[in-house]
Amino acid sequence: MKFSFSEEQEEFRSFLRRFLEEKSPTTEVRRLMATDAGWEKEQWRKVNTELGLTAIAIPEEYGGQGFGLSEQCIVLEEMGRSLLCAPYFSSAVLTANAILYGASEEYKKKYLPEIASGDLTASLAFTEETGAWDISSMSMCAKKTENTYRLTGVKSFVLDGHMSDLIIVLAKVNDNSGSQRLALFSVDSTATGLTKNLLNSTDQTRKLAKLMFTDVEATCISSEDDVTEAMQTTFLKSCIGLSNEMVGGAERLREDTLEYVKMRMQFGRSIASFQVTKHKATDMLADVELAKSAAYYAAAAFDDGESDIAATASIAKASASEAYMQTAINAVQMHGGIGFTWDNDTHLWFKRAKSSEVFLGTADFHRELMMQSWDQ
Amino acid sequence: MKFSFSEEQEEFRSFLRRFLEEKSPTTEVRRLMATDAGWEKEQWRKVNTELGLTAIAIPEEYGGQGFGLSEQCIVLEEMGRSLLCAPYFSSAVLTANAILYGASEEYKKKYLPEIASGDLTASLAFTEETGAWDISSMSMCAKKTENTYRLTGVKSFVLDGHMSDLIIVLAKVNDNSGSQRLALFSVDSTATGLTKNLLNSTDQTRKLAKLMFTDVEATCISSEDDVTEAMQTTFLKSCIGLSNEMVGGAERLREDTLEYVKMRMQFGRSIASFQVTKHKATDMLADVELAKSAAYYAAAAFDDGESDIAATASIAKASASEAYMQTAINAVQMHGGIGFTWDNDTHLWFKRAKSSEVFLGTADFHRELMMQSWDQ
Amino acid sequence: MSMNEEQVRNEVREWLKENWSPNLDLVEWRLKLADSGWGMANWPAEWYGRDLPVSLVPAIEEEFNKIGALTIPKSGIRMLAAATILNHGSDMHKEKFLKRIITGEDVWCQLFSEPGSGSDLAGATTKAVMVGNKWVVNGQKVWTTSAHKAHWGLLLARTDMDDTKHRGLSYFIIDMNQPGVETQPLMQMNGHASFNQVFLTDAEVLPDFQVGELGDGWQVATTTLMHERRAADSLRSWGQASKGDGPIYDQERVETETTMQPYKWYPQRAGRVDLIMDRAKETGAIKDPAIRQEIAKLMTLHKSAEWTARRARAAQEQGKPQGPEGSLGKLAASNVARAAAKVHTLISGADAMLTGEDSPMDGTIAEILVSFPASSIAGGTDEIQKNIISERVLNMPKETRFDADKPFKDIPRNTVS
Amino acid sequence: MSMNEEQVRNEVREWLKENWSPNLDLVEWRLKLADSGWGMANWPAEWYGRDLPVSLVPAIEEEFNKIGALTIPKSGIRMLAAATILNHGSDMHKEKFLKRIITGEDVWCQLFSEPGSGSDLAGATTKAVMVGNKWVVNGQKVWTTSAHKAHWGLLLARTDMDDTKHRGLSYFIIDMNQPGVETQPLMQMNGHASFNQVFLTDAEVLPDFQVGELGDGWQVATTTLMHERRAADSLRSWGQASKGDGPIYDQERVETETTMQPYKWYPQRAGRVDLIMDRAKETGAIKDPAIRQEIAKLMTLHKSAEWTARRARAAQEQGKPQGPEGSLGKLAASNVARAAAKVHTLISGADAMLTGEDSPMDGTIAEILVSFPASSIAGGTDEIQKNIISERVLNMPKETRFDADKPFKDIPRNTVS
Repeated sequence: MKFSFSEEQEEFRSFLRRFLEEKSPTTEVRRLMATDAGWEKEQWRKVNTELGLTAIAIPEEYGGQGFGLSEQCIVLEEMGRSLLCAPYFSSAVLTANAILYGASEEYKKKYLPEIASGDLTASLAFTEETGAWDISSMSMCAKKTENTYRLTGVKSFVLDGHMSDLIIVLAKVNDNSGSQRLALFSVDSTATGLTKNLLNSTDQTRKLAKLMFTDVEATCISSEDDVTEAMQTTFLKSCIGLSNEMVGGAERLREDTLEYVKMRMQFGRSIASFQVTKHKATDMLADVELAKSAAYYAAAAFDDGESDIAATASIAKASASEAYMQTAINAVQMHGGIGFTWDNDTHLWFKRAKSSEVFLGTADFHRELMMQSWDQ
Repeated sequence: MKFSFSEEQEEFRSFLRRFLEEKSPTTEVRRLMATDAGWEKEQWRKVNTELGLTAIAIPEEYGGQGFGLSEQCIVLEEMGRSLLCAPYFSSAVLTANAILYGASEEYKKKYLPEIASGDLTASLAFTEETGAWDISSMSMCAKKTENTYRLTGVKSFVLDGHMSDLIIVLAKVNDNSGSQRLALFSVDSTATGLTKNLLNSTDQTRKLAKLMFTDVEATCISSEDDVTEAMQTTFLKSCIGLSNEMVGGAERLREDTLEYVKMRMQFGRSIASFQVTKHKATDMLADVELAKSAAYYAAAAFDDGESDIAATASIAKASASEAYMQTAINAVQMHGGIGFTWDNDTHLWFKRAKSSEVFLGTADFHRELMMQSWDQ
Repeated sequence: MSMNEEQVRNEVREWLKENWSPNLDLVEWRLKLADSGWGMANWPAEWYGRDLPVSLVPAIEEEFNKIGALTIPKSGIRMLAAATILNHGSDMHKEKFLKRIITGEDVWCQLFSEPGSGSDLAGATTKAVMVGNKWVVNGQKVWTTSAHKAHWGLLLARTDMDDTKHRGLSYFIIDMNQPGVETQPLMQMNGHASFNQVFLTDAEVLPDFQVGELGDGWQVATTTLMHERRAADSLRSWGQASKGDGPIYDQERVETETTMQPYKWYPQRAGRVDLIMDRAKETGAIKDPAIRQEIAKLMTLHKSAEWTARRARAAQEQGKPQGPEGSLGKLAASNVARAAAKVHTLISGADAMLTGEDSPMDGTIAEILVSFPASSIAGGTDEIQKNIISERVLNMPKETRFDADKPFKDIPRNTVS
Repeated sequence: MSMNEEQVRNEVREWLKENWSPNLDLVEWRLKLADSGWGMANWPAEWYGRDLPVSLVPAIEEEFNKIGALTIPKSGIRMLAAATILNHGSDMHKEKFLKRIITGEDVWCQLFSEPGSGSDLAGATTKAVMVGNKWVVNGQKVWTTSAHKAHWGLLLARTDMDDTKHRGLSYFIIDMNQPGVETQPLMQMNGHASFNQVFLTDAEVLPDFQVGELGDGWQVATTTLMHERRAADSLRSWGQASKGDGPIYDQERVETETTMQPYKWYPQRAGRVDLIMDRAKETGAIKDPAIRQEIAKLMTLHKSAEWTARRARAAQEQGKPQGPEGSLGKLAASNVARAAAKVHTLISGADAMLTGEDSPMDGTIAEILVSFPASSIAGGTDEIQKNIISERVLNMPKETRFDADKPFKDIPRNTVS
């Protein structure tokens, strides 16, 4: 397996990093995160149009650029680094993959090109009130009417669900044969009976919504087949994507903290000259680099079709969860009191680390998944 | 609850410490641990006669001194500190308590005074080949004959079982009513059908034996009542006792290591002057002091009849297990290469820490016990 | 119980019988306490006290509590001010300030920390220069609790740039109600603003508001800091106003609430171990074996820390010299807070992403998750704590000083940030 | 594949076709390798090599392996000796030593560490004094692998107590078979004795056995140490002797086994992560949810470390400058070893108390539990590693030196222990 970024990939990353540094400084992040929407159409369109970010991993036949998960993970890592406020993970990762793996050809053709161009934003309504990413705990069941379906129930922790144009809903269906299967449904964000509540999230850069469905009209977009496996693939790719986003944030925090301790003086010397600071900085380096390796490896392994991918994705997520949170804790600590203030930027990533720690499942949950995949 | 050592207790401890420093320096420990027996009758009798250590916690009515667990824990802490090679934990803790709580009056009167005087050494054969301290996993069942019982099966990890005069065995009995109960049996160490194998233990100061019973004659020493509760009390007291023994060893390692780093020079300065060494030494202090508090508290709480004693005993054991092992790892590390050599004494406590970590159950096992006692 | 204690208890009881009434006004009552010396019985008889040993104070307070009589407000910076003034202040200071500290009429704040000197308080660069017959102060202070409500500030300022770092500081009492003093709230990452920044621009201090000698500021500040550490140790017992009906109780409740306002999130900062078991049961997380282990690890740490504190207290009560166990509380508290935040996250799962009313327990859980990092920073970082313990308790060599002997102006320091 | 590589491969193949035979004696065969330059093709053509870039060596070795032809023994201290001699040695040294290094006839050892200088190798106090026309050496060395079998030792000794620590050292090649050199095995806590102590009492060295200039010893030692670190990184690939039938293969197997003897416990030192899943399944521990978590934590660490090493290798192969990921291997290995020992303990339960044949896997598990602490000490402690990474990779300030500029005799140091 090739396990190194090519020169083109490195160039793309550098370009993207500079671009996001310019378009999404923390002043801009703070401005957008304070709004209910969490992002701005115009600003996002400018970024996306120039770089084609939503298109990158969508196959060419559906209007995308046809790159792999590795390339998309470069985008996610840089977004995690800059905390760009945009409906990217929801549309281009969660929902695009759900459609790509779970929808019928008709709906892939209908939705994917629009998501690729950025004209359509979409959210995946998967988790319910427990927030568990685990199909067995799902309860929503679609009711079949003559030509269409009706949805009733609650989906929660839906990323960007308050703002997306399109909601893709995962629900059970009672087949004629009496057995149940999982299916995907599309719901218009303005549909009658759909109530969208923006949840108060600690990480203001990651907006979550609770969607309440009362007999909402929905179109089934998956084929007759059960979408469990498609959802599993969507989940794996999303975990790998999130891991890369997380290591981008962790690396940024680590670099900023190192810079701060080098500049800060106490007791007549740079605090970077204290041995304990030096060792802690080294531990932080090790935490982040090991998590980066796992995140990069998982993306490459997915693209290469490696067989142990479920365990690998969980390793990446568990590793990134712990490394990011630990880095954030160390970052606040090494900044001292100033790192605990609102005006200092450290808390923006600290909160992102906390929300990423549990989003798509905690490290404990993923460790159990690893063991299940190894001990069958 | 009184939670501080009295002046008399402190004096007893000081006296005992000086006494053991003199009688059991590591040269003596190394000499004895290399023997199969692991201890010497004459040497042990001298120590025990002068100080009455085996008598301390046995009630006066059975020839003991009638002190509490707190006082016995001072003895254990100091023994853990000096690694005294003696059949103390087996006789005066495990077996004495099993008899005290589980045997009928007749056998208490028969055995306890002899154990108190030190004339009789005894081992408790509780665990079987899994080494689990958990009655439900026990399989040995006594067969009733006319006047007596017969035992067949294997008991393993029996502390000092290869050398003790008396073996007290825990086994099931089929009652006439058809139900099973737990009972205690006494077996003479020279009984026919009993094979005693000394196991190779990494910690040479803690000798373990495997006892194989083939139709061995045994006397039932418990009353008609099931001894499960008595064994639970024995287990709790032993866990608390072991915790105190462990913190004694951990404290000694910590002190020796601190002394070593203060004396050792590298790069033209004492290695104790490196900030990382200073912080590690502080972490070691915190580990050991917190574990000491838990061990002391548990002993006092037992003597005071506190209700949450099962969880408290498990906290003490879990805390001591982790603190001792962590201290031992740090001690080797801070000694550097020299700490990894046979001639340096650090490994004696390192190995004791490792064996104590699992003896009477790992920290994980005790954490689960805690939760069971809180979540009923 | 010693004879002495019995005597004192009798005296207090008698005095209270004659003087206490729930119908008094709060200040009026406290003036009686000041005059009689029963408010701060361990203070000098000359200054509103009775020269009694501090060990008798709990007995006295117990007598007050028995009949619901109010005591004086032993919370906040005002007690640090009193201790400092009693130790180093002039008679004028004692006369002017102590009584109004006892009555609670004056609010005080502490102006030590600066943006450039957090762990290194003695590195303060705020300058006091004698202009005409007044000190004129310029600089910026930070982490100042209640600065916006304070009447008086305890100020550490540099009076000599050419002397060494520690000798170039002097200590002042500054009037906070003057044009040169501007306060600004400092918002924390948890959304609270418990502290202020204070900007001093040509603020004035009269010469006889200097405490201690010129250049003795660091030494005087040490007294304040020592009392601050003690107060922090007993922070938990502050927050309770006496229970009782009547206007004087209402007055005290208002006072307590105002004083405690900045500390509202402190229980969350400590990790709220008290909520763990209930939360685990209520969410069903207690059935998850991996979470059970994490809960048990936390409880082991928490209980061991608690028992360590009890052990230290018991030894102290026996009059033994302080053992190493007495120095570990703050470090252990940081570890407990961090571990508790982790376990609360595991228990809450996806809910750990939410805040405010969407968060479990109306935001309490969310507040824990963004407050715990302050435990290992506020009042001396874990790193500073470990330096101190290794040097003072373990007698390990001191860190080499790079700032001890030269003139302060030659020591490298932060540019204003 | 570059044209150059193809050419080289063709040449090797041709040469092997003409020269290789499994019926040769091992030394005889290696003499052919020395003469032809194919044994160490990256060495100078003048000295048994072919001046080829080191990047072509794997291709050459591949051609050897294809037909089962043996290569030269690239293990042990002898390769460090060769590298040092090639860099700093005289022509006499090259002539006398290099050929017998290639044939494997000479065993070498390294005499750097001393009881008083473990992390601080440059603090060596073993003295070499010129008496008449010979160097006379006195002192004690430690951690010397294979000293009892060695013909030659690489010796670092102090030749000037008045010069600074680093300038007062010189580098020698010492004949180990002389009366003044006494070796004694050093037993470790795991029962193995992989190392020796070497006592030097009036041991002699001829003047032309000095390597480099007088006072350049530290600089020369740096070359040896750099190659030692590389060798340690590739330790795992050493142990395998070629598979094949015939006397020459048997000869090589004996050689490999002898060389590898001191390293037999190294896999256990590293924690044997490879055994974890099988042990967990076999004991049933895998059903314990708490142990599952610990296994998964260990595997996460282990895999991340493995992928980090792969990432570093991939970058190196692409010719990129080394990133920070390349410096973390040793630290990660310490963490893995420690975590693995903990998990093996959990899996083994009471069996973790046993050793030898009573221990699971015939003592392998027991050996892990008393060997893992060496991971974070041998070859540079974790603490030294972190110092180096923080200074070289993160560009943080260097630790203040207390021993740089003064005469060595004035630097505080350990009394002989």
